[in-house]
Amino acid sequence: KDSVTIGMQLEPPHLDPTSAAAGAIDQVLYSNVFEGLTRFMGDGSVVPGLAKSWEISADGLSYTFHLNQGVTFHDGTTMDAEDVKFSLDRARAEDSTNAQKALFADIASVDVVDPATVKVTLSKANGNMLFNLAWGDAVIVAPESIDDIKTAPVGTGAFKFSGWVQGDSISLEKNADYWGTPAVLDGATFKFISDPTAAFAAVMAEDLDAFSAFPAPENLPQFDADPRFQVLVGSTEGETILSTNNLKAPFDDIRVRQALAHAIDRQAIIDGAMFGYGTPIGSHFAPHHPAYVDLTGQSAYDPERAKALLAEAGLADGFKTTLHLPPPSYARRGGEIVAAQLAQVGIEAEIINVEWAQWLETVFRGKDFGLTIVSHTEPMDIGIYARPDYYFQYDNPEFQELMTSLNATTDPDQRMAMLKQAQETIANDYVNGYLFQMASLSVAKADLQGLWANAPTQAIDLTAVSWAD
Amino acid sequence: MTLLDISNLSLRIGTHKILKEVSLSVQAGEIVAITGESGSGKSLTAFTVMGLLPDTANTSGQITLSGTNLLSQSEAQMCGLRGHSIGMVFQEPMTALNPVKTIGDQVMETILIHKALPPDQARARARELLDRVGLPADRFPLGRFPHELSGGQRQRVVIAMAIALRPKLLIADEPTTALDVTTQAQILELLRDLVREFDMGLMIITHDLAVVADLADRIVVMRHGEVVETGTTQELLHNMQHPYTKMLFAASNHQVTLPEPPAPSPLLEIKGAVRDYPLPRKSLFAKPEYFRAVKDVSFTLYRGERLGLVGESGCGKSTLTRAILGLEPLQGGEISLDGMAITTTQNPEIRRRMQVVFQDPFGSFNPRHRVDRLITEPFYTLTDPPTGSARSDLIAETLRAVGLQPEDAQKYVHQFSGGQRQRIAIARALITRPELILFDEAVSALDVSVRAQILDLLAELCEAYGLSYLFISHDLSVVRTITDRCLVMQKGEIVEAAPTEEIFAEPKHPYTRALIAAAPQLPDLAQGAA
Amino acid sequence: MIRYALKRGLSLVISLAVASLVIFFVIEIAPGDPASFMLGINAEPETVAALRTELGLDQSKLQRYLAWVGGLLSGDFGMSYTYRTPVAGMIADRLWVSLPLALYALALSTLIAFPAGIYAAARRGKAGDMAVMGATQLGVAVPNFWFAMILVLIFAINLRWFGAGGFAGWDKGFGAAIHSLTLPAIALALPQAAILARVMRSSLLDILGEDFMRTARAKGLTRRQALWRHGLRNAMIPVLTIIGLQFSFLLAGAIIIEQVFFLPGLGRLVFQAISSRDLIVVESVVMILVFAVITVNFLVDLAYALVDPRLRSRT
Amino acid sequence: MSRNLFLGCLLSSLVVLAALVSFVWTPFDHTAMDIPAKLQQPNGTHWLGTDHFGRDIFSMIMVGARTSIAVALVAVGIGMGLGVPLGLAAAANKGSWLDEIIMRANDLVFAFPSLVIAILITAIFGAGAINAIAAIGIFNIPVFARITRGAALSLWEREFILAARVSGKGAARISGEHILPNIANLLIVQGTIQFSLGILAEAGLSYVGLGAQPPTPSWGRMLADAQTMVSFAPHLALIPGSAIVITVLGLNLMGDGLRDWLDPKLRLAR
Ligand SMILES: Nc1ncnc2c1ncn2[C@@H]1O[C@H](COP(=O)(O)OP(=O)(O)OP(=O)(O)O)[C@@H](O)[C@H]1O
Ligand SMILES: Nc1ncnc2c1ncn2[C@@H]1O[C@H](COP(=O)(O)OP(=O)(O)OP(=O)(O)O)[C@@H](O)[C@H]1O
Ligand SMILES: [Mg+2]
Ligand SMILES: [Mg+2]
Repeated sequence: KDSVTIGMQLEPPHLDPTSAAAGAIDQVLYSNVFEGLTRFMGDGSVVPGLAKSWEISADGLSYTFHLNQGVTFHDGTTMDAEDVKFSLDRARAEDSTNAQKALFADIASVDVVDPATVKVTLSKANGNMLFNLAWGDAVIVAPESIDDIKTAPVGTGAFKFSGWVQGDSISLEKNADYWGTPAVLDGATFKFISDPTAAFAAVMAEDLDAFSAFPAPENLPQFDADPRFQVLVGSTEGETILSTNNLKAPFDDIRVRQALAHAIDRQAIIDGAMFGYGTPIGSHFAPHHPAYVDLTGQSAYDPERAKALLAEAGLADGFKTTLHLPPPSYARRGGEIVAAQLAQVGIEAEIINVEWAQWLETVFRGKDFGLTIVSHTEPMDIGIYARPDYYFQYDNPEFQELMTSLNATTDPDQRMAMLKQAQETIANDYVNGYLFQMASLSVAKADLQGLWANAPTQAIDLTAVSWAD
Repeated sequence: MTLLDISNLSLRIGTHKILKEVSLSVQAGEIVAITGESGSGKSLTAFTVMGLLPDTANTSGQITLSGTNLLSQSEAQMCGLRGHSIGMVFQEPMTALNPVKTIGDQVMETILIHKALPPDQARARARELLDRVGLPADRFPLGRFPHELSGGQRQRVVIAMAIALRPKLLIADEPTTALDVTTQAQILELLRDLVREFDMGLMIITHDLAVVADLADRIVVMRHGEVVETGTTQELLHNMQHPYTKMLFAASNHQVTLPEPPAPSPLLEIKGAVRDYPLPRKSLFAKPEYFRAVKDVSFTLYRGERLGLVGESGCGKSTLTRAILGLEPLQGGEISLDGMAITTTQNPEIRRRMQVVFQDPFGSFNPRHRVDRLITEPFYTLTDPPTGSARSDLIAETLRAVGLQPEDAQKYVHQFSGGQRQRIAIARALITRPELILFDEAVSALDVSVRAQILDLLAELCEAYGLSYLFISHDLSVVRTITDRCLVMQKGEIVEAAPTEEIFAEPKHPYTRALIAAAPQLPDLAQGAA
Repeated sequence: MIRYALKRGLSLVISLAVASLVIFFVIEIAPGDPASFMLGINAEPETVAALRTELGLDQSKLQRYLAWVGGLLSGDFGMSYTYRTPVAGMIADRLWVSLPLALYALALSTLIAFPAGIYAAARRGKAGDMAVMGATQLGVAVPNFWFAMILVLIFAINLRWFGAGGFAGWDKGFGAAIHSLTLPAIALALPQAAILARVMRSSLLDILGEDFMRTARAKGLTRRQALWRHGLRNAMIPVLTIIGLQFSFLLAGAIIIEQVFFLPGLGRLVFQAISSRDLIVVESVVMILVFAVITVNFLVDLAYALVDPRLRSRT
Repeated sequence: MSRNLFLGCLLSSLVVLAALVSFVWTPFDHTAMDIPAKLQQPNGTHWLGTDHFGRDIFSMIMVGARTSIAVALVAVGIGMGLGVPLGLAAAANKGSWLDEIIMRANDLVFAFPSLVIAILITAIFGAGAINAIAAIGIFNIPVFARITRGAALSLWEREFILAARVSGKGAARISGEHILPNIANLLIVQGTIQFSLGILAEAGLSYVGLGAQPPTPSWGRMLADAQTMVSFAPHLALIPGSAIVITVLGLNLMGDGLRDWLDPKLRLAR
């Protein structure tokens, strides 16, 4: 067997990773079809991609990238510095529709030095630049094929796009002319199965070889017990939090927010909603990161304490609020448990199930909510706490300053200390309820090897995947 | 050998005893008429012969057809006999044919099912049969569907089906009840001819004694599931033995005496009335076409007069009634009651002065209301209707006037017989003392004996209240006795108007003459019955 | 017949016009914006605005309505907001799954219901009738998604006779495609078959009481012959109505079943499009479905005329 | 009373009883979670076991009956409340523009794919029992309008209506006084059938997450929650599924029985 069929929950709306936020696009295309100057590895590290090496000026304002030679796009055209300039300029242009335009905000200019060299000049130092350029939204595209990118993506990766049956599947085939280590597989098919039951049935019936980000953790023990399958449990960048509207009474009172934190039994949520998969967190930070500090003790489950705090805040009889829940089951199930737990301390949270579009409109942009549960999947996104207009509306100038200096700092030790301080600050302010770090859960046939267990970004990197003989 | 011999036939359906020791016989070439009131078991006798009883039925006795005992035949054997040796014609020609099959196929089916002829010859045979019953090939090709034929024509198709294999016995259950008098005459003539021609035995069931007297060689009178009297037509007519038979014949020919009408002063005036029904458009942009159901009708009904209106089914009688009642608009002409114009806008004054009695004794009442509520419905037209004891007194008085008891006010209509229901309908029409009552086929659905009672009641009421009415019927013998003057209607037009006796004695219009000729007449039995 | 067809055609056009208005404005008031849905939570406001312009969402509602209807009339359904491909093509692809599925289910339900209904009517009140009617009562009461779940459990996971879902695609051959539609078709068909069998039975029983059935028996036909030759065609009229209704239901109502079996059908397309606020797709699909239902009703009416000559003469 | 009617009434009243009792008593608080005690098989403490949050299924089924009945009943009520008057008005003005408009509007509603519209309604107004009621109710209107008009039209031909018209009564009065009582049986029977369809529809909507919102239990959502666990805890799906089947079966049997009992000649639209 030299191809795989991989299940995933959502179908990409289109196939341009540089103009939509949908994680499904990256899942199919990241590193398989499109590559950036740098790239993520399965362990979360950032390594060279299309750029084989680079130099950074001492002031941190200028990056010179040396590109790999002999790289061609799938349509046969060569990939050179012009393409890099085109891609980055397109992403940061005025009328850009890049969903992560902020990644490029600090770039002042992109200059072609020679066909194999590009110089990126920043307006201010940014310690995250190489990391930023590894994102799916920063992949290199060709001006020749840009018009059809949404339906016929042309990249430089080890796989070529070969077909899309809308509503059903996308298939890739091996790129024989790949510039780097060629893929082992001859082809791959991604099948879209949104319904968790259907996903279970499809894997069980062996219609699929693997299912990435399996939506029903309750079924994993069965797969684990079945010699036909292996279960891959890893980490993700998704901090699942009980987002709190910090400007809305009574959540503008830190005592109420702290009460909220003590009212929540994280382990019950992990057991009930995720069937035990997930790591409790006490702040907005991924536990697998070297700078992580365990702050869960500070907001341990203590309903009595919570009641006392509420009484202190003048809300001894509790209060009513809303709990908006987007569609994923971590939110819907977790929300039911959270609501039940809050009810124990007298907080009556009315569950409002919403779709993503509604969530974006009412909660995210309208900021018309009390509580909501959502998993923030972007890597290293603690910076959102420095944006007072962000939907949970946390406004702490001290923290904002901390972030500004973090961005300007390149020394690893200093950065580490600052990140720890940042975690503690938001934990002390009880900005949100911190629930758990989402686990990456995948199922595969027992003899399929080379799949990522962790999910540093939303990708199903097939370049190293193969069948054991 | 006797063709059909029924002896001591008893029939039970469930626990219900329906036929008791019925015996009768039919010879080849003979027409035997079975008569009697509704529910006397006439149809079930026929169904027993055909072997088409419901599963719950239980029979005893003997039925032989040319010596074969029909009651001991298996279902498969009966299937072989039905249509082959016994043919049957039913009452309702409109529904007796399968609407989705051509008449040719349906006639051929009788032949094919018994494998009497190969298909092509069967087709030719079907054609012959239709020709024979008076449906010639040029106007009635085999591919016609039943809905394209009139009632009489459909009945001919049913007859063609029944005689396709020249059965030895033909049973006809009320074959003409649903038809016009003129059509009825033709169908009866056809049956008579077929019997003579094929030497069949014909068992005809009818409650119309005039038809019986006219057609039958022998008569069987039934009541409550028993044969009360039987004999050759001549014998029986002139020498009735059983009181029930006598009563039946007397009631059929029932005459009433009406009081003299007062001097003519106009009550209802109709001038040039026209009523059009829109026809479905032929094409999207074509002008809508109309069917003129009432054409330029004019007449006057005088106060205290009893006016008759006769004519064939569909000639526009009911349409005219609805126009007079102001239920439907006129497209031309005018109608006035005592000088007040009648329009469809409700004028309580006119409503109060005019009432109506319909044909269907059951359908004329809301089954969910009690009698008191039913008959006081016209109070709605009164400005101050009586209440309390005045109301109950009036109800009691009216019920008594129509021969019912004041206690009946608390019952529901389903607790009454057909004749009693019609009395309630008359009570409802009388209660506001209207000046004019319209009777639209008010006695047509009733048994002869009940009909006689209602006619008597009408005569009494004329005496007591000086009624004026318009009496609509297709039954000439009834109109003849219950009206002073009579209008004859044909295709929406009044073709003749004259005092009743004059019309019957010397009809002038050809249509009137045809109508009177077609109506079967009971022979004058005055001496015979005595 | 032509006049009749014309008249029906006219009312069809009016219905569609009203439907397009209703659909457009109902869908447009739904909160949520396709552009911000696509760009997610990190997008900058001006990026969203840029995308809105690109999608033409900055035009007024009336402009967009007219453009949409104008497009529909010329067969151009517009471009999907999220997929960025012509809507017409997307719908056509999905129809190639939904339509065969609906027809397959309809065929199955008819194949089950007709014999069952006829059998029950012929054995009215006997044990066979009771058994069939009992089964249909149960069939009507079982929610089809639940039934589908059980089918998957038994036939896909335990017995592995069928795949758990998905659509093989017509390019894999007719057999494979039909095989992959079998379980969903059964899940859809059984409850419908139960209803149809009941209608068939009661309609036949009504016909058995008609005068012409007595006439047929008087000709010497056995009960069975009378039922087949005279009963069946007359009983078809109410049955056809139900078949028409069921077809419409199967086409549009299969969403849940498509979900359970992850079939790329119309229902799932519209479900997805609603959640991503791909309004133009929703509008067009609903329009297509309304059109299909009205057309099916029209065809059913024409079919009446085939079985019933009385309606044919309405020239 | 036929066997159907008896069985139907028995099953339906069982469900109604469960719903009513749930107002005053359930074995456990139906919202109380006990996650360590999750996914228990039926046992002495939890008669029908516990769900994935350790809630008592028996209590949830009882309260869920309440939800199902309430949603279906109100939806049918809306359908009747609007459909019957519309049907009566259309019949009273047969052939007029009013009749034409009412019937065309009915056809149009029928032509809309109901589930898609239900999903849209919830997309616009949010998921919840009220919107489920509205979505089911809307599609009940044409059902009742149609059968009301059909039955009323045949009554308008009857002679007792003519008699009432002769007495000068207007169309509205006749509709209320004569037509409505005479089609009441028909409406009751159709009502039970629509009621059972409503319960199925509610279950379907809840199954896709559009019905009553948690913590209000609903049979359809219990099924949806259970679906990924069927393979190791089948009782989670079997119990609410059977509850739906029993209720719908009971109502259908009752409808059939009522029809035979009230009037064998009733014609029903289905
Ligand atoms: N299928 C049946 N089951 C039970 N009773 C029946 C059945 N058919 C007829 N009867 C009853 O049998 C009696 C005789 O019915 P039958 O139809 O023979 O009367 P009929 O003399 O033909 O009356 P009509 O002139 O009204 O046709 C009636 O009292 C009727 O109610
Ligand atoms: N509502 C209507 N629309 C169209 N045509 C009608 C309507 N009512 C009656 N007609 C037609 O008008 C003509 C007269 O009908 P009407 O009912 O007045 O006849 P009738 O003399 O009372 O007959 P019968 O003795 O059968 O009651 C018939 O040809 C009938 O088909
Ligand atoms: Mg009879
Ligand atoms: Mg008449």
